[in-house]
Amino acid sequence: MKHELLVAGFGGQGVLSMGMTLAYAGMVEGKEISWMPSYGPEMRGGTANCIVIVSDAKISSPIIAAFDTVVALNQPSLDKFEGAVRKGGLLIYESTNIIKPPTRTDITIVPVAAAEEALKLKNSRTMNMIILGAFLERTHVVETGAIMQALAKVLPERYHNLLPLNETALKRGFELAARVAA
Amino acid sequence: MKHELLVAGFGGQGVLSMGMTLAYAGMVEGKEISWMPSYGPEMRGGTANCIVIVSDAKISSPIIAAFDTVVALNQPSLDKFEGAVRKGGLLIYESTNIIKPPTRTDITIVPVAAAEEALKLKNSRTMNMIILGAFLERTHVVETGAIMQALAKVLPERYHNLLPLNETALKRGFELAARVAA
Amino acid sequence: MDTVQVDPIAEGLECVYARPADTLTETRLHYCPGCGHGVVHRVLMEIVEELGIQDQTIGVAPVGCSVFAYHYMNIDMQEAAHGRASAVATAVKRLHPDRYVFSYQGDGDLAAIGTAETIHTANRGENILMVFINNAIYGMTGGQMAPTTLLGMKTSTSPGGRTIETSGYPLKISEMIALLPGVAYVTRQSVHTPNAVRHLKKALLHAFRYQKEKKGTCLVEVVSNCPSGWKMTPGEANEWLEKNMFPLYPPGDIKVPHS
Amino acid sequence: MDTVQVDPIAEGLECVYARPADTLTETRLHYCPGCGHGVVHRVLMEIVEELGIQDQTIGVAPVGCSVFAYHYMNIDMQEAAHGRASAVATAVKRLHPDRYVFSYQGDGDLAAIGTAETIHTANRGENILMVFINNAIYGMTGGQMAPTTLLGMKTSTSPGGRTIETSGYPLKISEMIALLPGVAYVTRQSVHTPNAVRHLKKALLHAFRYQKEKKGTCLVEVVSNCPSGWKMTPGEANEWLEKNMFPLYPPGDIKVPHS
Amino acid sequence: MARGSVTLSIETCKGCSLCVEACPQESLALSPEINTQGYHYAVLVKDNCTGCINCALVCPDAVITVYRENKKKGKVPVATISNVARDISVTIDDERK
Amino acid sequence: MARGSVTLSIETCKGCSLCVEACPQESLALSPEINTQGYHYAVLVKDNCTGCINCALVCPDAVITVYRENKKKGKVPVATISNVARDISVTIDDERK
Amino acid sequence: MTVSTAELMKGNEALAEAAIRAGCQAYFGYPITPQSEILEYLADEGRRRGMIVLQAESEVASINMVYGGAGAGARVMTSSSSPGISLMQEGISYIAAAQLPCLIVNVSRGGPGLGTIQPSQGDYFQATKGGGHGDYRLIVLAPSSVQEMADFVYDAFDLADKYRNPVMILADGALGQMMEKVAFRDYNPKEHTPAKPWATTGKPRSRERNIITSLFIEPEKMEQINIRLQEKYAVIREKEVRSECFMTDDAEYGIVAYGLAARVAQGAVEIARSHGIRAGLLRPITLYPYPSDAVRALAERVRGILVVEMNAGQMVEDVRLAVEGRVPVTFAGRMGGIIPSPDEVFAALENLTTQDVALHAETY
Amino acid sequence: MTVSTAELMKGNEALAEAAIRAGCQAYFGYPITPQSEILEYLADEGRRRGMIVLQAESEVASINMVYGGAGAGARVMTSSSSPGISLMQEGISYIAAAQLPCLIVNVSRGGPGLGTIQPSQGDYFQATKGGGHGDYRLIVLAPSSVQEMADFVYDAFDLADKYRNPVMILADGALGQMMEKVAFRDYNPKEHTPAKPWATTGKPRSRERNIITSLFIEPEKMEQINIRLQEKYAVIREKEVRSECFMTDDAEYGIVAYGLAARVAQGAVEIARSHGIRAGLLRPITLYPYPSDAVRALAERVRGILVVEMNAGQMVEDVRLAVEGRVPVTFAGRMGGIIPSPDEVFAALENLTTQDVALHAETY
Ligand SMILES: Cc1ncc(C[n+]2csc(CCOP(=O)(O)OP(=O)(O)O)c2C)c(N)n1
Ligand SMILES: Cc1ncc(C[n+]2csc(CCOP(=O)(O)OP(=O)(O)O)c2C)c(N)n1
Ligand code: SF4
Ligand code: SF4
Ligand code: SF4
Ligand code: SF4
Repeated sequence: MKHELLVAGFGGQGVLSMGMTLAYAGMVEGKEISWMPSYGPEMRGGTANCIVIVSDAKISSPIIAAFDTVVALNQPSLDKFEGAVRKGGLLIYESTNIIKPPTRTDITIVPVAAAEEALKLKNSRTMNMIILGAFLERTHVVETGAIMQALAKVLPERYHNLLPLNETALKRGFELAARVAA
Repeated sequence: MKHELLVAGFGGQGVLSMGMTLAYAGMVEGKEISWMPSYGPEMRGGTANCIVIVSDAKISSPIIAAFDTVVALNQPSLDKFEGAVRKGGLLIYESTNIIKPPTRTDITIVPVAAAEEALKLKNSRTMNMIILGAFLERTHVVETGAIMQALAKVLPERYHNLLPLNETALKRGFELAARVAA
Repeated sequence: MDTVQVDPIAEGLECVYARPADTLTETRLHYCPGCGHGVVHRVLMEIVEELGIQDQTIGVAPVGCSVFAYHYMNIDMQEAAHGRASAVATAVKRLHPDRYVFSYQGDGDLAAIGTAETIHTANRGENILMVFINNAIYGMTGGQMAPTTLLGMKTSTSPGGRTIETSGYPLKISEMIALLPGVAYVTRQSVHTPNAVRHLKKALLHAFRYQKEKKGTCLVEVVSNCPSGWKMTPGEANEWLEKNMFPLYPPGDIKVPHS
Repeated sequence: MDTVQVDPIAEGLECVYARPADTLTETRLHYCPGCGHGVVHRVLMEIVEELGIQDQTIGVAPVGCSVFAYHYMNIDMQEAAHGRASAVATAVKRLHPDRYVFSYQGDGDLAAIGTAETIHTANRGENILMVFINNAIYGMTGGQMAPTTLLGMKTSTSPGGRTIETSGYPLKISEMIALLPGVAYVTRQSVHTPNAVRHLKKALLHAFRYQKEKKGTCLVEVVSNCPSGWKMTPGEANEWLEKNMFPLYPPGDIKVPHS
Repeated sequence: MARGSVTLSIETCKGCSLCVEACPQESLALSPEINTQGYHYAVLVKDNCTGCINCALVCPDAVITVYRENKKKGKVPVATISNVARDISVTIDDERK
Repeated sequence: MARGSVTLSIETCKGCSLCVEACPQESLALSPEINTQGYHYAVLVKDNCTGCINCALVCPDAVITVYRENKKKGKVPVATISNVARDISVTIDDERK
Repeated sequence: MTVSTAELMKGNEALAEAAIRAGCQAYFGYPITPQSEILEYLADEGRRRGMIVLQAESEVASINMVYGGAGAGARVMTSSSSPGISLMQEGISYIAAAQLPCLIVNVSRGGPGLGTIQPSQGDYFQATKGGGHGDYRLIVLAPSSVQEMADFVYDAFDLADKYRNPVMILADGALGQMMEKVAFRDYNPKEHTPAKPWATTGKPRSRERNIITSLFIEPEKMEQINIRLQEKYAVIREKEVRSECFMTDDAEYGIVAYGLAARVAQGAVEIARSHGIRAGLLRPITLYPYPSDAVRALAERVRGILVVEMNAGQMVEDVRLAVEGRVPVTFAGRMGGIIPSPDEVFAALENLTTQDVALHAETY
Repeated sequence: MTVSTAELMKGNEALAEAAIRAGCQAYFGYPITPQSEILEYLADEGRRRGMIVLQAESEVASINMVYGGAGAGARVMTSSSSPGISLMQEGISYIAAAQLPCLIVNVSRGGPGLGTIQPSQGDYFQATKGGGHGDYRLIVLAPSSVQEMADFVYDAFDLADKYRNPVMILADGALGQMMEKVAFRDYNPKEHTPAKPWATTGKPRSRERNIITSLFIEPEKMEQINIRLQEKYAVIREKEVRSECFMTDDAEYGIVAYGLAARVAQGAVEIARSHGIRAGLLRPITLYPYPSDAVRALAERVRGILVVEMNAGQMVEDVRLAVEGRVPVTFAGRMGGIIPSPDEVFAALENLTTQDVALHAETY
């Protein structure tokens, strides 16, 4: 098994940490991992993205041009990376922020209104967990349990009270994705 | 015709300018010239030397290991460069300063008491002209007239009153060298 | 919350402030929200526009957050290597003595890696303006300690707060430079309030005039913020600045030319 | 002229001055006749010898005429790149805080190419001694202008005399450095008379003591001569020094530690 | 009617709030909406602007244009020029003029 | 007999004359002879040396050793140590002693 | 955070952690993207664990502090990225000449000039041929994974001490920024750090003074120093060459690539194999000493060699020097901070296999 | 002193005089032996004739002033010697990336480190492969006489302006210090200096602002810049290669040497001919672009090639890259500031002719 994922969005949307959570979860499951951020003059806003590869075997190139899955959290990211999904691959996008939806027909497209759902959870930062849930529902790259263990690792101690909320968010994501016709 | 000369002595003895005068004289006679100083941390005393090549044809290497003539103005220079005279070549040394005379037998050796003679001329700076005279007497690399023209060029205007004295010194050198058995 | 919709011109109002249209380009500034760099850029360009010297002004950008200054300032500009803006400006000015030449530099650029160039440019009395943005941190590279970082201040390379033992004292380079006889004018300003901006503009105008009068080197230090590096909101940052930076870096003139 | 031949010991006289035999090597100094470097070397090594700290002292030589200082000083030494002696000394001291560490630098080395290192070493308050030989010229390379060259002074790169317009002002770096809070002691001395040498020795002793007491950076400037670069006899040079250098570089303490 | 007004360029605003804080009239606020850069941009929310230009002075992104009643009904100043320099006696005479 | 005397190392002297100029007794002069480095070296020419060590202090080449009558006939000091430090109250106590 | 089992870490952090574990006593450096995490990690974790960590005023100061620290007998290091490394060239030449052991890390980015902060291999020549003046060589190690970012730190310090020679780890921004699993090896610095009787630590009566210098004003002496350096380099060339092969045994076509580019090239080899093309990869691990013998051996087996670099073609010269015209050598690279994709490399490989590439083909 | 007929001058002075005559408007530099005469001559004669001559606080400042001056549209230059040139590497990379025309003179000396002040060719790699970071090239001219020290200055400025590329004159201390006859060519700078509409001179309304920069933060853009640079270098490699042959027509053995070493090698060829050995000399004049074709052509005619350098063997790599194993290539060099004598070189040549040198012989 090898899954190659790109997550892209605004700087503040938790793009890098969503990728990192998945990477840690892969670690928990004993998989090979590579997490590659697109780093820029970081302090400034603008877009950010990262490539995460989770694999049973050693990973050769951590940089690739086409992905099994692309997650796009804002319009510029969608515009830029829609074409980078492999034929037959998966495109998940945050449908509250994105007004111009993707147009490809040779891939699976899953819109997730994660921002809206996060508002319902009263914590906008859960948005990326919702998306991650949706991603897992579709790909089963790692188990939810591994994600929760990863989160315990990624989140500083003082935020561990948020773990249950994140678990809820993850599940919401599962549900939302399951609702979209495959 | 090609003549390869090394002049060596203390920093203050006019080693470099003696070589330069010869070089300019060569120019005056339309010859090819190369003047190569051994430059070191210059400000300090110690020894100095220069290689002068005067030739009818274009000069290839301005750096050589063996010379037609070596002029040594102090003991360390003599000790260091006695061996650098080509077999059959010429070694001129300043015999007032040098107590341990050269020992080679396969070259012509011309001691010149130039310092002593310079005192007689009441100008210790004429010492190198005396030596140059001796050198020319033996080698005729350039004409005395060319040397005088060169001096007019090398010496700043304000010292041109010294030209006659230098001419005298040059002639003394001629005489001293002529006196040494060839 | 309702927004008020007015067409001021239709209402008979007259425009009393607009961005300098000739000297500021349309390009969106890449700075973080609330960053003082933008204000200083704008004020500088207002002056160039108001004095009508766009064609006579040559700027030198540093390496630092303001590395892209030439994307925004609509004048001829050179982008210097980190710390060397004043050396670059020196050459430009020597070759074009009739031009207004300024360098624009951060504290890492001007007061760390560029210390030698800064001091010798000033010591030669090069007839240029150095605009020095002191935000007490390396913004561009992600919030490391600068020579001007305050004691106790936490940065990514002084995670426990700057200590004298490890990193020495905050460097008051403007005061040092003011000692040099070739230096005409040294002043310290800020941009954290409307009035501070007014004063900065005045100081920069002085500096341009002194350059015209060939008085020597002018240095305008701007005590500025770095909301990202300081990990504060822009508003908090400006408050913090006044409370913590001003005691060590008090605003005001440090040296003015004789008459 | 007859020389007096005496055997002082046979005459019952006792030795009251001899070169420091342990800390100065036998090697002939390569300096020009009359050059002040030799005196400063000797005085430094007298101190190391008298204090019995040969095994605790590490020196850093510059690039300049004193590049060979380690041929003469019989202590562990490093030869730094031009201008970087204080950076080298910083590292040595940080790794061996219980050692006495000094750098020995000329004006080109310390005040031109090494300006950034000099200032930041001092600003960090590195607990070292910087011995700064100010002879207002680049001796080693044949007499070029230094940052400290006087106005009007002729050197090989200011053949018509140093002018403000082309080269700016003589740099009084000791005064600048004294401003820095990390700096404990800054003094300006000379070696052109026996009494000046006595004072220098005293100043250096102070500096070693302050280092022991971890007071911070000490800088001892020695206004010195360069007979070769100045194109004077040593005697003339020392006179010229007093007459021309002292007005700008007056001898005496510039900063002393509290208590 | 207000004595002054401002216009703000939605897309260049970064929502730093400095103008909001600088406004003595509390005329400005951040919009709950975001622009295409993802920022909550500043908007005029009260009709009490005096045209004091404080907001424009502190805005790092040159977002704001300020208008004011013209009391001395003279010629309308060129819109691109800040009036800050008016307070200031310093000028440079340009030889070319 | 003189109250003091000096010895000079001919080969290390560079004939700079600074000692000659520093000597208040005019006891020193440069020799007309040169050493193997080509320098006219300094020599003692008058028997009036007081052992004031001025010459040794200014000599850049550490050429000179100075001797003096021992007034307080105590123990003879170690010959390698300059007495300059004697005037000076500054000392560093060495922990190892 | 003294980890011992595998951790997920950024390359920069893994390198910094390994430096602490390798007994590095002092770090001197100046921030620059994409490697500031090294300084940041050490300023935090390193200081906590007793390391001297000094943020210098510049890269020039940093490298000269490294000189001083190494000369004083300590294990010391600096790190920077391309422009900062350029500023260190004088200091590096001094360190090499004075034969001081130390570690210099270049997490390089796209040049020339200020360029970009994206990963690049544009500093190969500078690292391997000597960007500074004079005849000297660094030992250059090129990691290609986060694990090697850590592992090579120990090797670097050991080699530095063994040969009294500066060692460079030449990585790139991607290796510095990416996260992978890393495990830290058991390593006791005490067992690995030789005595340094030549260091300036204060001269006791019992020994001659120690001098650290690179100045030998008499050319005869300086030539002797150079000869000794060259002899040392000859030993290093004989003993310390490292490279790695991937599927070269039966390869008809060889790729030579190092660092991150080797990872990409390995991806291309996998693609090629899936297309039935028998490709193999030779990865130089030491860039100096260069694995010329391995390249030559490869050239004797294959029908053509493709060199892949994230630059305009630099290592390709060393490959051609080893191949000496035996088989065609072609080059594929991306510049200015762009990482080629495995597909691109595969396309270049296909080109080599299908086109009628003339012998001695120019690489550009 | 506006000489026009032949004069006897030091190489450094001849170069400086030529710079004035070539219309160099500004010189920025810092003293260092063995080239300080350039600064000194210009501080005197250059200033008198209207040139801006600034003794900078360091080589780092100098090269960045050159950047500023070149960016402002002037003919500008700096000069230094090996350690000083190392300090300029960051600035040089910036200049190359920003495509600024200027002249950089390296009157090199024996390294590495502080080394010695005697002549050397130890900076060949640094000059030709790029001592700074990133993929860039200098045009490198190697004079071998005082006359060429002067002549190449004009060529250097012309080439710099033509290609908007920094040009280096790579000389050595002996060429700088020796005196030979030199005549200055007729040259009117006005006729040779192209318009520089890209320079920062103050932006009139009539044109867009001019920007001098080397920063292109998007890697795609930076790659485009690099591609343009590489295309420029390709043109330079095609059009500007220069070399000179001496007695190679009937040569059985070839020597390849540049600069002062070529003079020595020519002496060796003369000795060889007098011994009946048909030797010839190929002298690269441009070190970049390298005369690979000429070397290859030589290799096709001779039975072996001897490379002579005043270093440990650097250009020999470029020779081997051109020869690609066709004939044995051997190397003879002296290091650390020592100039080989013609006799020594002849001895090395004899070795090549008599010994059974294996093909693909290692050069060390
Ligand atoms: C030679 C070199 N060293 C380091 C860097 C990395 N760098 C870029 S900007 C910067 C410092 C920025 O700080 P400052 O000058 O204070 O400006 P700010 O970003 O805070 O405005 C550094 C260290 C570089 N680009 N070049
Ligand atoms: C990087 C570098 N630049 C320049 C030089 C040449 N250089 C050697 S010493 C020196 C200056 C010497 O002057 P100073 O520091 O005043 O010492 P002094 O010789 O007068 O004692 C210079 C410029 C060098 N060795 N290295
Ligand atoms: S990092 Fe700091 S200085 Fe840079 S743009 Fe952001 S706020 Fe401004
Ligand atoms: S050149 Fe000057 S500083 Fe150097 S040794 Fe001679 S007199 Fe002393
Ligand atoms: S100050 Fe400017 S950028 Fe900030 S919120 Fe107000 S209008 Fe927007
Ligand atoms: S001071 Fe010293 S070197 Fe000078 S003349 Fe006297 S003894 Fe000789």
